[in-house]
Amino acid sequence: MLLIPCPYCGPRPELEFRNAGHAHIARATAADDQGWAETLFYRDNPKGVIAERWRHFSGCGRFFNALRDTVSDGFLASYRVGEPRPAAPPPIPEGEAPRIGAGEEPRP
Amino acid sequence: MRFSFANLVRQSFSGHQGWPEQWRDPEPKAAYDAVIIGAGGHGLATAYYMAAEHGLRNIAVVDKGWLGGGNTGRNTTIIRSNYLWEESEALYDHALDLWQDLSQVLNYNVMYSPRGCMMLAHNIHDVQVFKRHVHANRLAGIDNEWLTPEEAKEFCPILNTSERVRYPILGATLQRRGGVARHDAVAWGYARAASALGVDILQRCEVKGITRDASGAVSGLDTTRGPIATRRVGVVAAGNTSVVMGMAGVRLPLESYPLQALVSEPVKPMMPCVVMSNTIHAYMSQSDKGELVIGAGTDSYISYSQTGGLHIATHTLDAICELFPAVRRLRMLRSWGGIVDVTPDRSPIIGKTPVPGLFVNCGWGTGGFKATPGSGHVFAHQVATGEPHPINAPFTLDRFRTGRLIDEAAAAAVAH
Amino acid sequence: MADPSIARTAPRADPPGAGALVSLGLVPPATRFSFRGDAAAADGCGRALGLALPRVACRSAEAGDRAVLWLGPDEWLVLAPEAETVPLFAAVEAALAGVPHALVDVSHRQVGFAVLGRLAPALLNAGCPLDLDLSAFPIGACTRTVLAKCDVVLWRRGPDAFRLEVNRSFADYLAGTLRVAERGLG
Amino acid sequence: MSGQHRTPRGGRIDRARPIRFTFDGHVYEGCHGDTLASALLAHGVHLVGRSFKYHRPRGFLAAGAEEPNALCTVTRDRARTEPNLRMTQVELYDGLDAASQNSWPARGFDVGAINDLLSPLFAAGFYYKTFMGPRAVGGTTMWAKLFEPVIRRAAGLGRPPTEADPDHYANRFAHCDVLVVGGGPAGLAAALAAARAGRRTMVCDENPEMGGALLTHPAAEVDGRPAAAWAASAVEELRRLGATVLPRTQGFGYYNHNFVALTERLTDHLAHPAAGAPRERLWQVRARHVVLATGATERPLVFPDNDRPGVMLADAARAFLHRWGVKPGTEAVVVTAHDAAYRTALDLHRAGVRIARIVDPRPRPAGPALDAARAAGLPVTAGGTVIGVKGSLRVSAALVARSAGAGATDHEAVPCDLVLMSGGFTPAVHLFSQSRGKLRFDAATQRYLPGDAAQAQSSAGACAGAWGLAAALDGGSAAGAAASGGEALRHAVSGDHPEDGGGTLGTLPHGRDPSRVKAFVDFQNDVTAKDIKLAVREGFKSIEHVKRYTTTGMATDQGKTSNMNALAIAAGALGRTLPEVGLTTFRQPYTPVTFGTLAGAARDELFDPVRRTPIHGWAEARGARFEDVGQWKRAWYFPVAGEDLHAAVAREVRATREVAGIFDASTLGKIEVVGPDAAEFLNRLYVNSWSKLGVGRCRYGLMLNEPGFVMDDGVVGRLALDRFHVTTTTGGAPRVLHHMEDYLQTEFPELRVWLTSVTEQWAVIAVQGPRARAILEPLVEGIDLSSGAFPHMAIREGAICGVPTRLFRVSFTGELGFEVNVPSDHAAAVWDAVWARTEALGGVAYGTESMHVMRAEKGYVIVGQETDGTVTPDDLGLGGMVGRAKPDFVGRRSLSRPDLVAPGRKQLVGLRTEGTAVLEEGAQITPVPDPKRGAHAIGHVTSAYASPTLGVPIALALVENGRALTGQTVYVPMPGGAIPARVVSPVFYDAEGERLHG
Ligand SMILES: Cc1cc2nc3c(=O)[nH]c(=O)nc-3n(C[C@H](O)[C@H](O)[C@H](O)COP(=O)(O)OP(=O)(O)OC[C@H]3O[C@@H](n4cnc5c(N)ncnc54)[C@H](O)[C@@H]3O)c2cc1C
Ligand SMILES: NC(=O)c1ccc[n+]([C@@H]2O[C@H](COP(=O)([O-])OP(=O)(O)OC[C@H]3O[C@@H](n4cnc5c(N)ncnc54)[C@H](O)[C@@H]3O)[C@@H](O)[C@H]2O)c1
Ligand SMILES: Cc1cc2nc3c(=O)[nH]c(=O)nc-3n(C[C@H](O)[C@H](O)[C@H](O)COP(=O)(O)O)c2cc1C
Ligand SMILES: [Zn+2]
Repeated sequence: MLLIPCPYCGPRPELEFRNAGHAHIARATAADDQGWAETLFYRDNPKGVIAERWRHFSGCGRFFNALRDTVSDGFLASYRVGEPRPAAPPPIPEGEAPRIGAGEEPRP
Repeated sequence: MRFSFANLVRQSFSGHQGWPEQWRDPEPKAAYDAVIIGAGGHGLATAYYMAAEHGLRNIAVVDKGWLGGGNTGRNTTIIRSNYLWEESEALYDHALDLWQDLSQVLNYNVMYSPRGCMMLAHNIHDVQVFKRHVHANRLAGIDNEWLTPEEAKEFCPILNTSERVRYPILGATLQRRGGVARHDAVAWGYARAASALGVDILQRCEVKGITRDASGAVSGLDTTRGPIATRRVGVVAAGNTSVVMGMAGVRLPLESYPLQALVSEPVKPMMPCVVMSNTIHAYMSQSDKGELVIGAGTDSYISYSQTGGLHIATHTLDAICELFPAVRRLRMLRSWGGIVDVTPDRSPIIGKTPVPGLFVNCGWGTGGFKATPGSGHVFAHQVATGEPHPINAPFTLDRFRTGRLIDEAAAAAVAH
Repeated sequence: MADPSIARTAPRADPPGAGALVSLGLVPPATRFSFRGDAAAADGCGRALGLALPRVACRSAEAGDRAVLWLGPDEWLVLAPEAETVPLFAAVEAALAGVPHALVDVSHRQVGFAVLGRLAPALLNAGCPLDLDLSAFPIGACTRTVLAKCDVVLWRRGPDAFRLEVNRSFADYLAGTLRVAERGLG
Repeated sequence: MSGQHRTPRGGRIDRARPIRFTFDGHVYEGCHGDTLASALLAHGVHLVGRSFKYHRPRGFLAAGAEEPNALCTVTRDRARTEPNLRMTQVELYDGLDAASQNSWPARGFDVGAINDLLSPLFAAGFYYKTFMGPRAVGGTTMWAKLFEPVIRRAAGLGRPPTEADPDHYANRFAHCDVLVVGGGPAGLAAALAAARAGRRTMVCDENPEMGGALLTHPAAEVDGRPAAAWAASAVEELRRLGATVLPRTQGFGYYNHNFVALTERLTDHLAHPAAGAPRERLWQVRARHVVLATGATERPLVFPDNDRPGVMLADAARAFLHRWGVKPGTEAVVVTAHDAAYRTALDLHRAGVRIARIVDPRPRPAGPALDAARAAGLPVTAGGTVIGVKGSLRVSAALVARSAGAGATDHEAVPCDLVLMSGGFTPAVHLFSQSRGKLRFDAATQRYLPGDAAQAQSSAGACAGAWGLAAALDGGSAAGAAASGGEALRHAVSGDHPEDGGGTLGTLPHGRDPSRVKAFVDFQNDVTAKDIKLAVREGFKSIEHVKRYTTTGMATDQGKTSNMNALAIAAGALGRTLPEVGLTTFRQPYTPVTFGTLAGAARDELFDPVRRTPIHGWAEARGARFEDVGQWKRAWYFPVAGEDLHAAVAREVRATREVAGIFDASTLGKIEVVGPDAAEFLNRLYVNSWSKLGVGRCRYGLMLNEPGFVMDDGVVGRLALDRFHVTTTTGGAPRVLHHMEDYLQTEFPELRVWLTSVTEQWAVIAVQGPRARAILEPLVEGIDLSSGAFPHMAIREGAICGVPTRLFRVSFTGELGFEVNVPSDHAAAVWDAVWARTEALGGVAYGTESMHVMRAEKGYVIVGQETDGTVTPDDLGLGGMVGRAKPDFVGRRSLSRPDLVAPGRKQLVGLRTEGTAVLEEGAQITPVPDPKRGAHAIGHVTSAYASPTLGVPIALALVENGRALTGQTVYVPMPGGAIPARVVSPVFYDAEGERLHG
């Protein structure tokens, strides 16, 4: 069971989350049929670092994005919706036991 | 040497010294007429039928690891063809037809065991969906019958059909020709038969690049065992399809997830058939060796790690214990995962790609083992002739553009 | 507004009762609001309630018999005595006229349990995957989380005292789960 | 007497507490602290079972978790029986009833042993080569009907339980700073270091007593105390410091992000477990740091007939002697390539076991252990080998050859009743490997050792390659200190033998015809050295192939004692080095884990939450039948006086249409959508337009997924400019809210609107029928119910029975109808009041089935029944609802995809048939009455009922171009022949909708 870094609540057990697939997929409603099919269905599905969406479903309820290595399953970063994908940061160390509510303070 | 009882007896007198290699271990040639990437059941079957039915002998199957080591070697081996849509019915029933005498055709006992595959309905919606399957299948000539809870219990006596359980069983469908087969033997049987026909099976040969000529068509492969020239490539790499196709610049509607399975310690026969319950997520059969083979769920996130979370297994086992209360004291012997490539409509993609000479057979997700012979058979046609076999014609990539999905998931939410 | 002649029926949750090791009891009916909005709205809401909405994740604030629990960056659970539902709702709405926000009465949506006793954390950990050590989940900490197969709001009231808020149709399940879990304590 | 082979004193057993137990029907006596294995050995019982394939007699190989042979079934009562338990781990309790497995009629005389004679046939993978039967007999028939049943009966180990397990299982999530797995010297030292540094510490060991190797080294002292006493004091100190000390607890799985699963045995060792007490507990631990101190497992030597009862690992004999005070034999031959077995030989010698010979295949073994053995007069054959043993049910002699290279003739039979073997020690790196740590092959010692850790983890003691108690203690201390920022403590050790070493892998040279002898590698699965060589010969060159072809390492012991030998033999046959051949994957669990423990408390009522509405109790009391819809229980129908479903439904429907009916609709999903941009948000989430919906009005909304297919529907009411009350389907409620949040938070974050689930805030009482208004009028305050003031599709707030209500004027039956929303705690009382009125006026309560029938009569769709994820609004005839002028809504772009606008799509129609028979839901539709096998279906029946209102069967169907077929006949092929059906409008009743406005 993963320990997932919620940017609001801190690292929390996977049981509280829902994965929501790839992040940063522009909803290109103006595209032609093939372009729209790519929006809907085509995915990078990378073996390596993925930018993906999670929702802290049984927690703060927020969707957020995270970078994770799909080979090691280690998280590299988590960030809020709307923020740009961070450049490859160092991995978040394993075994950081959570203090509940240890996420960032809310920003204005 | 043919596999037969007589030869087995003969060999047992000489300490089995006389058995040859089941497949050759050749060095890669510089060029092949066609190369199949992925020596899983599907890739090996493809090569076998290309050689056996299309006369192509100068072909190779390459695999980054050991043949049969992908999902073919780690699946719960459920075989059935009682799918809903006509396209799927045709595909899976074609496979089921081929399973019938596959052992004889390959001269390898793949232990196809049509012991019956039962799918449980736990609520009225299930009943409606499953009966729709029964009707559709009857029209298609596919055996699939409706059982009352009592009949289900008779067919699988360890099933808990009490009305007092949380989700009582309201009935079940039964496909009697459904069952299981020995996963490894399928890969090995195809490998041996293909090798005998001249197909080179190149293991520990990872494809690292797909080269293309000026026209954009495939011209060869870069592999860890050197470059291989070829103008026709069939990609059958299951969970790794996106990675391989990425080498040719092709993006696909696929996501790869870990799917887990587990076995119990072996016990004497207690489970005569295959039982699937999609509503409470439990799939179980008993192997010939005696272990209960149990299919768990996929993890929720994309991963290439062939492991997953414990909660997936615990969730499966609570459902298994609910359905089969006698197994609660049995023990999990081993659990593992495979990486399944999942399409948006849970149906495979079999056909051409935007790159000339490059063909793909993927997206079997959690349920492609049963299709192995059929998938190989039609894909061999596709790669050998360049044109689809009528059965795989609907399974194009283009359906995601047009919206003509073959959505087994939406229609029934039944996996495996 | 409620007509006293109309009986108020709590969800079926069989009376949980006090176990030997941990006591588990339903808390009395209460006013519960879900409050949503940005910082400005939160300030206004806090003024109307007479207590500042906590801005730190997973922390609560209390004043008298009112409490506010942080549930998300723009989400708070307001708890107050049962009788305050109507006036408090009106007061908050009045204070926030023109300020975008959402105030929704969820008093009947959920029920509260008090879980008390030295082994309360262990009992909760039979189904809740959070670290309930005081260092990780101090007094006043609160969060939505899971307990076995249902979602709950967990709020620590003391070293050995917790309050659980759960959607009413899960109350039976929750009580049953905790009762069975109690056999595994000790 | 607890057995003639018991030492006079010593061991960790309590001789004052005798225990009677039964094995294969014989009653024996043992002591408190015994395992079944030690107790039987104390009585000289070595033959304890038969092997899997060849039915060879088998005895104890090991003393702990790695035991492959000695499996038994323990039975407490009919429901509490367990096969395949390792006798070496079964703790004795008074009345224990155990039986051996895989033999008939008795383990001494077993008919199945014929397999051993036939064994030349049963080489690795033989079943792939035969049993197929000729094609002429019909493909798979011979296999499936003839051979497979025989094989299945022969295979499997123990007998499975046949009854439901009555026991309970517990679960605990836990967190700690340092988790230590393994409670030997390394583990205890690590835990002490961490606990003394004030860290939250947990330590577990699979044994009932903590101490590991400290319990089998009585001559050793730690910090001035006997080793075992030091272990006990360490445990005591740990507990004092607040550490969680878990004996009988196996660490079985090391998962991602330092999540480790343990299983604790709570009652299996008790004669009379407290009723209801959980039998086992699953611990799911998230640790900041994990110290693995899991020790090492001794390897058997591979030589002909090394599986005979009486052939045992040397370290096991040491454990039996020191932990349980048992002499496993009277006269022993010790075959060893490792110095430790010399120490064992000495200890046995001192305990009165005659050491007939020590045979060491190493050409020039030397060192203190050897010196000590020689000094004690023990005969040593250096550079020798064992080429077999005599005896079948128990060894009677070892065939010792002086020279390892010599032929089979050059040997002497050394009489003995015990052969102890040691090929050296294999570090237990299972959990390390599971954690995805990379193993490193140490060529010097021919061992795999933990290399780079992949998680916050370290290994200490024998599992990290350390040898000796001092090294284990030091390594543990250092690991514990590093994990906790504490101090590495030094423990003074005496009586330790850190210089002992050695080891060998693979087959011992024996000079016999390798194709004629059986030298076992994997004991449980009967895999011999020649099987592995055969696999390699047949082209199975990967160790993964070797494993799967021979099944080596796949038994219930998962190759704990066999994998390294198998690897070495395969490597030899392939002419490759060990690391070139590689290892098979270590998987969870370390040793098998009870399903019940993994399933935990999720059973019966608690298997999944049962959600009940506030009105459930009333319905239950009225004898309602319920159906499961998701987790909800919904009243399905209310039979009276022995009615069946159809009779009840006919009555409910008629009464509702003639008078009125009330229905508990509380399970409908409800979402309060609040904020200045609420209408705009709904514009983007539904196909409909919401901007112009007036306050106090409602509208039926249709929601699509992004691919353009219908995903949910429901009525939406506008309470204020910025406040909507949205309803969803029962099953779809959580999905819809999640979907809305997704778009709100990630696609349209600029919208100022918030979503709150109020499904459970509001209970819903639907009051439908011509008398609906009459029922409600006296109960409602502050709402004018007249049609003028409160038209169809309107919503009002007010009070009912003195409590607040949101009152909808809506209808899913086609009748005049209201849906009364009241706060849930008030619902039961309001329902009672509404029911009293309804009953008085001659109305009924109806359930979901009548609801379904009435809406079908009106042609209203049910999402999930008329739709299956492939249906568009236009397919349903609801294309007119789509707000074409809206720039965007979820699914809009997809509606113009080629196939979604292509001709020939399936459309919702009604079907009418002759007679009274109701079509089957799901039945297929064809244009011809006699479709050929494989014919194309042009559609299917989605709903079908006997309509009580019309007195005829009706059906809804999706049919290609269906609307254009109106009036034509299609066919529903059934087993008894096709049923003709006329395509009609899907609205069967009151097409003008007049009744709605009554
Ligand atoms: C746990 C589990 C349970 C399942 N249960 C069932 C079931 O009960 N019934 C059912 O019908 N199906 C089931 N499935 C699905 C089924 O296993 C697969 O659909 C099927 O086996 C796929 O076969 P394949 O030959 O396409 O893929 P694989 O067997 O996975 O073969 C793909 C091969 O491609 C190779 N490859 C990948 N990348 C490269 C590269 N770059 N270069 C060279 N080679 C490469 C891989 O090494 C691999 O050997 C299950 C799957 C799993 C994981
Ligand atoms: N014959 C001998 O002389 C001999 C044999 C073996 C070890 N030793 C010595 O003893 C020392 C061993 O110390 P150590 O502490 O490393 O090992 P240990 O063997 O003393 O302790 C390991 C403990 O971990 C337990 N264990 C293993 N896997 C487990 C799991 N998954 N879950 C729970 N418990 C598990 C084992 O049952 C054992 O009790 C070594 O240094 C070695 O020199 C001596
Ligand atoms: C149908 C089936 C039955 C299996 N039975 C056993 C078994 O009896 N014993 C065992 O150790 N593994 C068994 N396995 C699991 C394999 O050992 C292995 O875990 C699986 O092939 C995945 O490979 P991996 O664990 O090496 O990644 C079985 C696998 C399958 C697919
Ligand atoms: Zn959060």
